[in-house]
Amino acid sequence: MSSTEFSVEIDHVSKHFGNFVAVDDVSLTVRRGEFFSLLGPSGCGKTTLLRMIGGFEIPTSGAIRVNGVDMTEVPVHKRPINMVFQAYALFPHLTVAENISFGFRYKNYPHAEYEQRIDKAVALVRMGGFEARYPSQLSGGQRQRVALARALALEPQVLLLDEPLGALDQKLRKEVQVELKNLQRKLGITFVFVTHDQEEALTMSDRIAVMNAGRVEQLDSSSQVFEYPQTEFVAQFMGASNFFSATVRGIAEGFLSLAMPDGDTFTVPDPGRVAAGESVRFVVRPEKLDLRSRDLSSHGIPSMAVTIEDRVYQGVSTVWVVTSSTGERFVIYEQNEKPFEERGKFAVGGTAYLCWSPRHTVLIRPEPAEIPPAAAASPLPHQAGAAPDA
Amino acid sequence: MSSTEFSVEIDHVSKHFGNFVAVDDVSLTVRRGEFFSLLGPSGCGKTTLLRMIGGFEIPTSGAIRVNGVDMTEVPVHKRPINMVFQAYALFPHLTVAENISFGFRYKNYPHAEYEQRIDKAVALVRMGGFEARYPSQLSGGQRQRVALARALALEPQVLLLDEPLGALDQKLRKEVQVELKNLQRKLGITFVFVTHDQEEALTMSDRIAVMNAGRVEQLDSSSQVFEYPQTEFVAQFMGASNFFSATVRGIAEGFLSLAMPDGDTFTVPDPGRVAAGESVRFVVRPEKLDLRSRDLSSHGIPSMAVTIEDRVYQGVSTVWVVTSSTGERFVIYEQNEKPFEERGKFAVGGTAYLCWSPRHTVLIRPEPAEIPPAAAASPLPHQAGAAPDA
Amino acid sequence: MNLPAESPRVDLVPRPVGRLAPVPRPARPVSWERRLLATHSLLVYLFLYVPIVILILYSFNRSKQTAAWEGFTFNWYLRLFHNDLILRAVKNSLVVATITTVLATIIGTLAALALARGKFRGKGSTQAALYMPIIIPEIVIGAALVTFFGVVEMRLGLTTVVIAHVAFCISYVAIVVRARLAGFDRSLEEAANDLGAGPWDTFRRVTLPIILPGIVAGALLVFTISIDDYVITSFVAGVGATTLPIQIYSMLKVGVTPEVNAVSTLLLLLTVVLIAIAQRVQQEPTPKGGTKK
Amino acid sequence: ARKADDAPAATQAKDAGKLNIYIWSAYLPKEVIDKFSAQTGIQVNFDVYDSNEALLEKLQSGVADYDLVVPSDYMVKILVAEKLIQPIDHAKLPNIANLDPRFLDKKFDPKNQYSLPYFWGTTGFGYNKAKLGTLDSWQAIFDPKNKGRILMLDDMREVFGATLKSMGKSLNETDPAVLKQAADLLKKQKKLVATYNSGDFANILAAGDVDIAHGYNGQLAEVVAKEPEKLAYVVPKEGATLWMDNVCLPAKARNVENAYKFLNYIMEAEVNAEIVNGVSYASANVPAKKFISPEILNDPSIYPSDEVIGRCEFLEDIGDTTTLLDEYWTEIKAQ
Amino acid sequence: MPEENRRRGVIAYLQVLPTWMVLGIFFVLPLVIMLVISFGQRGTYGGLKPIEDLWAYVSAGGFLANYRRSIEPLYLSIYWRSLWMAVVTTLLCLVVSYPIAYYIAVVAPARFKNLLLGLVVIPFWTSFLIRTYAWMLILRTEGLLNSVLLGAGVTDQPLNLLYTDFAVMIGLVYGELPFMILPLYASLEKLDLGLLEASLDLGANKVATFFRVTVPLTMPGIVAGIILVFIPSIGQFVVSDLLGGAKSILAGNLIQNQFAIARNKPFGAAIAFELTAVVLVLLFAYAMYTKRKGQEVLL
Ligand SMILES: Nc1ncnc2c1ncn2[C@@H]1O[C@H](COP(=O)(O)OP(=O)(O)OP(=O)(O)O)[C@@H](O)[C@H]1O
Ligand SMILES: Nc1ncnc2c1ncn2[C@@H]1O[C@H](COP(=O)(O)OP(=O)(O)OP(=O)(O)O)[C@@H](O)[C@H]1O
Ligand SMILES: [Mg+2]
Ligand SMILES: [Mg+2]
Repeated sequence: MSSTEFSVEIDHVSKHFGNFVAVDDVSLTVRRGEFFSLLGPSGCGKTTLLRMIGGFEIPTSGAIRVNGVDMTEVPVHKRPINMVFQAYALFPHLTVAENISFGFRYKNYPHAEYEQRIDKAVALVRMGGFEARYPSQLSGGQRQRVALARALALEPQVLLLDEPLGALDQKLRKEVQVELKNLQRKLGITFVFVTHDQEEALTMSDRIAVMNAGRVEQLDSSSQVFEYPQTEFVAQFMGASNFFSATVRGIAEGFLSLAMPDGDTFTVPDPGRVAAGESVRFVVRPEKLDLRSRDLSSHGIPSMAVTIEDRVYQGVSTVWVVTSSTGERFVIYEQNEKPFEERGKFAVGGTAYLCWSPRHTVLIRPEPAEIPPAAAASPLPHQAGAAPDA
Repeated sequence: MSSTEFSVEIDHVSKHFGNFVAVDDVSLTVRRGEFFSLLGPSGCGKTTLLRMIGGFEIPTSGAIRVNGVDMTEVPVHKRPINMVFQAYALFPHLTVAENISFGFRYKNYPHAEYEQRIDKAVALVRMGGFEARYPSQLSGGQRQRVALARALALEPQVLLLDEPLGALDQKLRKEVQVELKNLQRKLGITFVFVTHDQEEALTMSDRIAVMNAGRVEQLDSSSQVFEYPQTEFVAQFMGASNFFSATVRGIAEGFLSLAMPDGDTFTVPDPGRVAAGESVRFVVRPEKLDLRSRDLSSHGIPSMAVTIEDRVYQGVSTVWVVTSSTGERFVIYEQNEKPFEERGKFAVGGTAYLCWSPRHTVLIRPEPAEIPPAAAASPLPHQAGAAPDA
Repeated sequence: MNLPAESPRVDLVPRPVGRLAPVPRPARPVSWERRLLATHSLLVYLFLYVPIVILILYSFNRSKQTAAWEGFTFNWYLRLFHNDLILRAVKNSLVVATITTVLATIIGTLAALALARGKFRGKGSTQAALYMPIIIPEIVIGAALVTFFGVVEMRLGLTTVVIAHVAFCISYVAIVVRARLAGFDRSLEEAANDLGAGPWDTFRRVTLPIILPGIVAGALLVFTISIDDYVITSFVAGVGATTLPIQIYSMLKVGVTPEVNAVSTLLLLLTVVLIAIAQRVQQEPTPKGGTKK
Repeated sequence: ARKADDAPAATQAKDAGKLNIYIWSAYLPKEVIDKFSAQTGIQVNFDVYDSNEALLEKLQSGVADYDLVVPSDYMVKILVAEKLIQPIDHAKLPNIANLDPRFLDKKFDPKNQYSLPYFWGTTGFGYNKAKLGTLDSWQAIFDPKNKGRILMLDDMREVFGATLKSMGKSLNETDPAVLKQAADLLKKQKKLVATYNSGDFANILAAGDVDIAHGYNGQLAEVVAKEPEKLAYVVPKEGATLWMDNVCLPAKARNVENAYKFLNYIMEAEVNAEIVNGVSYASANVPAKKFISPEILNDPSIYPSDEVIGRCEFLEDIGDTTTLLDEYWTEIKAQ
Repeated sequence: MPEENRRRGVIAYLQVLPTWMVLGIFFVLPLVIMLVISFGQRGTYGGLKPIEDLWAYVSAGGFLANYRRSIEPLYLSIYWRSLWMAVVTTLLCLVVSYPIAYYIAVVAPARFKNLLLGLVVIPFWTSFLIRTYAWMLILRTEGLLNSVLLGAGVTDQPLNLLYTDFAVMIGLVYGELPFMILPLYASLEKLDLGLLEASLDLGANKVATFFRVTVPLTMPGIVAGIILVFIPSIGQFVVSDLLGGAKSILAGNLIQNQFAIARNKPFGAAIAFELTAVVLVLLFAYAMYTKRKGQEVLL
């Protein structure tokens, strides 16, 4: 086995179903021992990509290497990979314990260890006591945990997980997340992880790839993806739905001076891809916006007069929805009741000033003109086709 | 049809699978037009309860009434109920459009409306363009959306939803949540909703029942369940994992005076079920804890010296994990970087004071001694048996 | 004889496939359609067994003629035990049917797998070839086969009988198993592959147990066809290969005696005993719902 | 042959010790074979068939190792024509003298070059004497009074044969006009027929489901013997079929010598009588009559008188007329 | 992609190899011989008439004589009747079999499934002939059925049952039942009950659920059962001979007679091949139809 730095290399891989392009010229590499997450809207091709790595789907074009070895010729059962299937794929005719121990013989585990290994896997997903049940006698979440345990028990070099915790409650999910992380540290397993839970992705992953309509929109460390989305799609997908337009006044010493439509100016670090006079779009995450009763623009802090439209209680935080005079809509998260912070309470229907720190201004690449869904199949490189779901 | 206030009444319902008690003497009522959520750990009996309401499972004992009519004798297809199944149960031999229109003829929709109704349902779940596909040609999230659309299209009086959005990404999920709420307002549908997403439950629901090991632990308005958990189980399940012990010093004018083990005292509103001298446990939600560099107890603000153990970036917020001198562990959420708030930064390994506002102190019922799981079947009313998964 | 429960590893009736619906139902009040189904089934079994009861009854009839009941006798059984011809024919039939069942079931199942899954050139002609034995009248098959054996100088005997039976029974297995394979959840095989099982293990440990009801059904059909086949067998049987059906038909010329009834009765008895044993042995490890402490 | 050269005597002895017989079921009592085996040390294999056509097919294939077969009359002619049986060396069979000359030298095998008679019998009809009185004519099967109470053999040649005889023609008539007439008669007669059946006819008659059953004498004799008051068998006065099953040696027989030994053996008077007593069919062996039990010998349905035999006729192969007959038969059945 | 396809192709070939070895050698080759025979003419003694001038024979179209004869109106009426009988038999079988297959596969407790299935086929491990004789005993005028009917007062006259179409139908349905029940069972056994629940939930009653969900999902079994019953029924004749009194002729008789009585193998073979061709065309049409509808081709 080669000792490349990369565990999984995906090289210009595409997958077509008839005319439909599910995965479109994706190239990426996953490092050895890395926790790598795939994020993206429903139907964007995450499962298809995982299935190609696992060998269940043959790429229409492109190559996949694992540990430096081209996988094209390697049959599924010889790949050093295990997968947790989105729909579980538990064997209906086998009990929980039998499902989990299914692959033991191919790993040449000694027979004497079977029980202990089953116990370990079962404990990991908190399924002790259910070993003798058949899948049909389990709840949805229990089935998912068995599917997870079955893959984990084999301690593969690469583990593909397709929404492995989606059916679990938050408490259990957190516990299992911790177990997964421990396992990864202990065994050095490479994880390729699909999840819809952003918090999960951010806390667990080393790097995240955000996919859209079969393509990778952004591949970065988890905090980068979250804090510095490069495209409007990524920004929006990551929940940063506050978009603003501004004009570049000037560039100096690594800083841009931006002017808002209402004339406010402020400076932000220069990402290095805009010219003076250009009009740009930027995004500010909702938890980084603040509502103030005074206009702070004179302090170099961007402020915008808004009307308060709605406030929604969300448990940990409250969500404020506001609209600007031009009808744009912005969302602000406010953590609920930090003690001792007195702040002007705003009423729905009232007005306020929307402020943010200039350093939380994230410039994004201009979005291409709307492309009809069919164009997802077109070979424009690195442009986000509109998702069929969008 | 009776015009009772209640849409669904569940009256001492139990469900046994062989020896196993999946639902244990549950009684609850859902009001007409209410958005009612079931929360609870994996395997606690949520699906089983929904299936009994839908008529797919016959209660071992107890009765279920819908709109005041006892459902025992009413066959599934005559119940004014539709269900979104946890495992979707899409008809593999029918296309998306055919799946959605499956029930139209029983609703006596005119044939001319079919297409328009399909379009409406498909648009609701953002599945336009996929009408002619078979379920096997859809991604996991797409299947789930079809299952949802199929039930919604029939506009039933009562809609049972078993984790209907679990496989969707957050952006789409929010969109569909909004659509569901609109639909509910417009049509007055009663929703009984199972979810693992607390935010979803809190934002969508009028009331929430938290289940544990087949029983209802707490049934309250959504903010009550979140802010004022009555039992340690509910508190923990809702993510409020910071438990403290104190002694009741005295009771006066609707206020309790509590003393912490370290001698700090503070007053809280009297929930009316404790006596002076008694020792009590209370909980404080993580987002309501604060870390300070100074001891504030002299101001009547409970403060506790802690060591900082870990901090975890979670995107919107950062999680701090601290331990007290007695080794108890507490979790604090801090929303990431509100602008302009300067606060002492704490380093992992350093010390700090854990403070909270006395009004965020939530007294909880004393937990019964650990009960072995089998006791889940025992008829102790309103006591939490240990969850099988715990 | 090929009774269910031969295979020690796998249960013939696999447990319910991953359905959301929990399968062991509670003692729900028996609904009308269940009662209707049960009644119908009972009637069908009655329909199936009335002639068999008559057949058994007449094995004890004193008269050689089947028309009239002339009193009870064990005589035919005694005569049967001395009738080497019939006994040998029974033995031949059982041997042929067993070998045929095993071979045709294996080959037919393989063919079904290929047809259900594979995309290969010649699939269409394979399917056509598989339908032929069902479509073409047995007498044509028999005549063709015996001519063919003549051309290739293959001596007629039990071997030729087995070959002929296998050749025209493969189709039955293939068709039934093919039906069972339709809509098979491929992700289960993918999961097995994923867990390290090669093609053979995947088949043995996952596919086989799940399609087993289809294979059992096919095998039962083959055994049924083979043990009672007359037309084709009469063409291809050679020296020492007289099977029970041939024996019985040839008795037509001088009259079929109740010995044949006696033989059938004994075969039935044997079958029932074997099934009863199998039923005992099988004693499914019924999925016991969470017996948690 | 080459094998015989290098293989020592043992193989030969073993080969010589075998005899494969292909015969109708129950045509040969087991005791007879056992005795033969005991006497000669020859191991007898014994397979059965149910129709002459099956036999023809087997012999045509050339891969069926039979040494002795028992075809019926018309089939002998076909087998000879197809060169599937070999001439019989009469010199090797001293007991041939026992055979009844009435049954030798028939048209299907002049001078018995290829075959020797084994059993013979007639095709007439059995009927319910108690109900219909005594009958002696084929007219009974055309009598509308018997509508729904008639069973006919499901055999084209026999049914046409009965009709042709009732018309005073030969069984082996080939004149298309006559055959057409017969076919028309049969089309009308079909309405009277309850069932065509060649297997179970005697039982059906005995059970009372029909009053007249066209059939071979053997099985009918048996049921008549049981209820002589009620049932009777008759060879109609217009004449009927005489059938004869004959032993032959297939051209490819391997154990010819053993076959001769066996042939000679079963033509011994006592052995032959034992066969007749066991099977209740008439043989063509004269001295055997001494040992045949009187019930059989005196049963007119088994051993009819010379007069009856005289008005009977053998079925012969009618060559290409078969096709015409088959078409008529199809028409009759299909109408 | 081509690599994996090739691998799957190889596996498929390996899987059909034994089938082809057996069917190819011991089925197709013999049938080719038969096909050649079907172009010949009956010889006087049953074999083939020798052809002096092959070229003249072929160019004069003599080789098609049997096929031409086989479509004369006389024979067409026979095929029609056979077809009709087969259709009725198949439908009856389907109607009788589906509920019992459903009962065994879905309703009956798991541990009895094998037993119940075994009980369906065991009757057929006895001799066909004496089974049919038993039916004759039941159906005859003084038979069991009539005495039951008389006893129950359903009729006051014994009915004429034997040697009627009714008797034939009973016999045919009886004999073909396992060939319908077993494929149906195999298909029903994997029925996903969750889908039935979904259908009920959407408002379809049990009958509608049956026709809109259960039937389509078990279509593979239904198709297999129909094929296994319908096709052999076209060619059957013994049951109709014994129980129907042999008073009609079916395609099966026709072929049988050509081989066994008329010794006209060429004609018999020609009819058989014609029948085969028709059935194959029907099956092919069905396959095309399902393919067009985008469904899984079940053949
Ligand atoms: N057929 C069955 N036999 C035995 N136990 C069963 C059966 N079906 C469900 N159970 C058990 O009943 C309990 C409740 O199951 P249920 O499906 O209601 O859980 P749930 O709350 O929906 O869980 P999840 O969130 O994981 O879907 C589980 O512990 C499950 O194992
Ligand atoms: N067999 C198929 N035929 C046609 N299209 C398919 C097929 N399988 C998947 N697709 C399409 O390919 C796209 C990608 O599917 P995939 O399952 O990879 O999505 P996903 O990212 O995993 O989505 P989800 O989050 O909903 O599971 C989807 O739009 C889906 O409809
Ligand atoms: Mg997916
Ligand atoms: Mg559930």
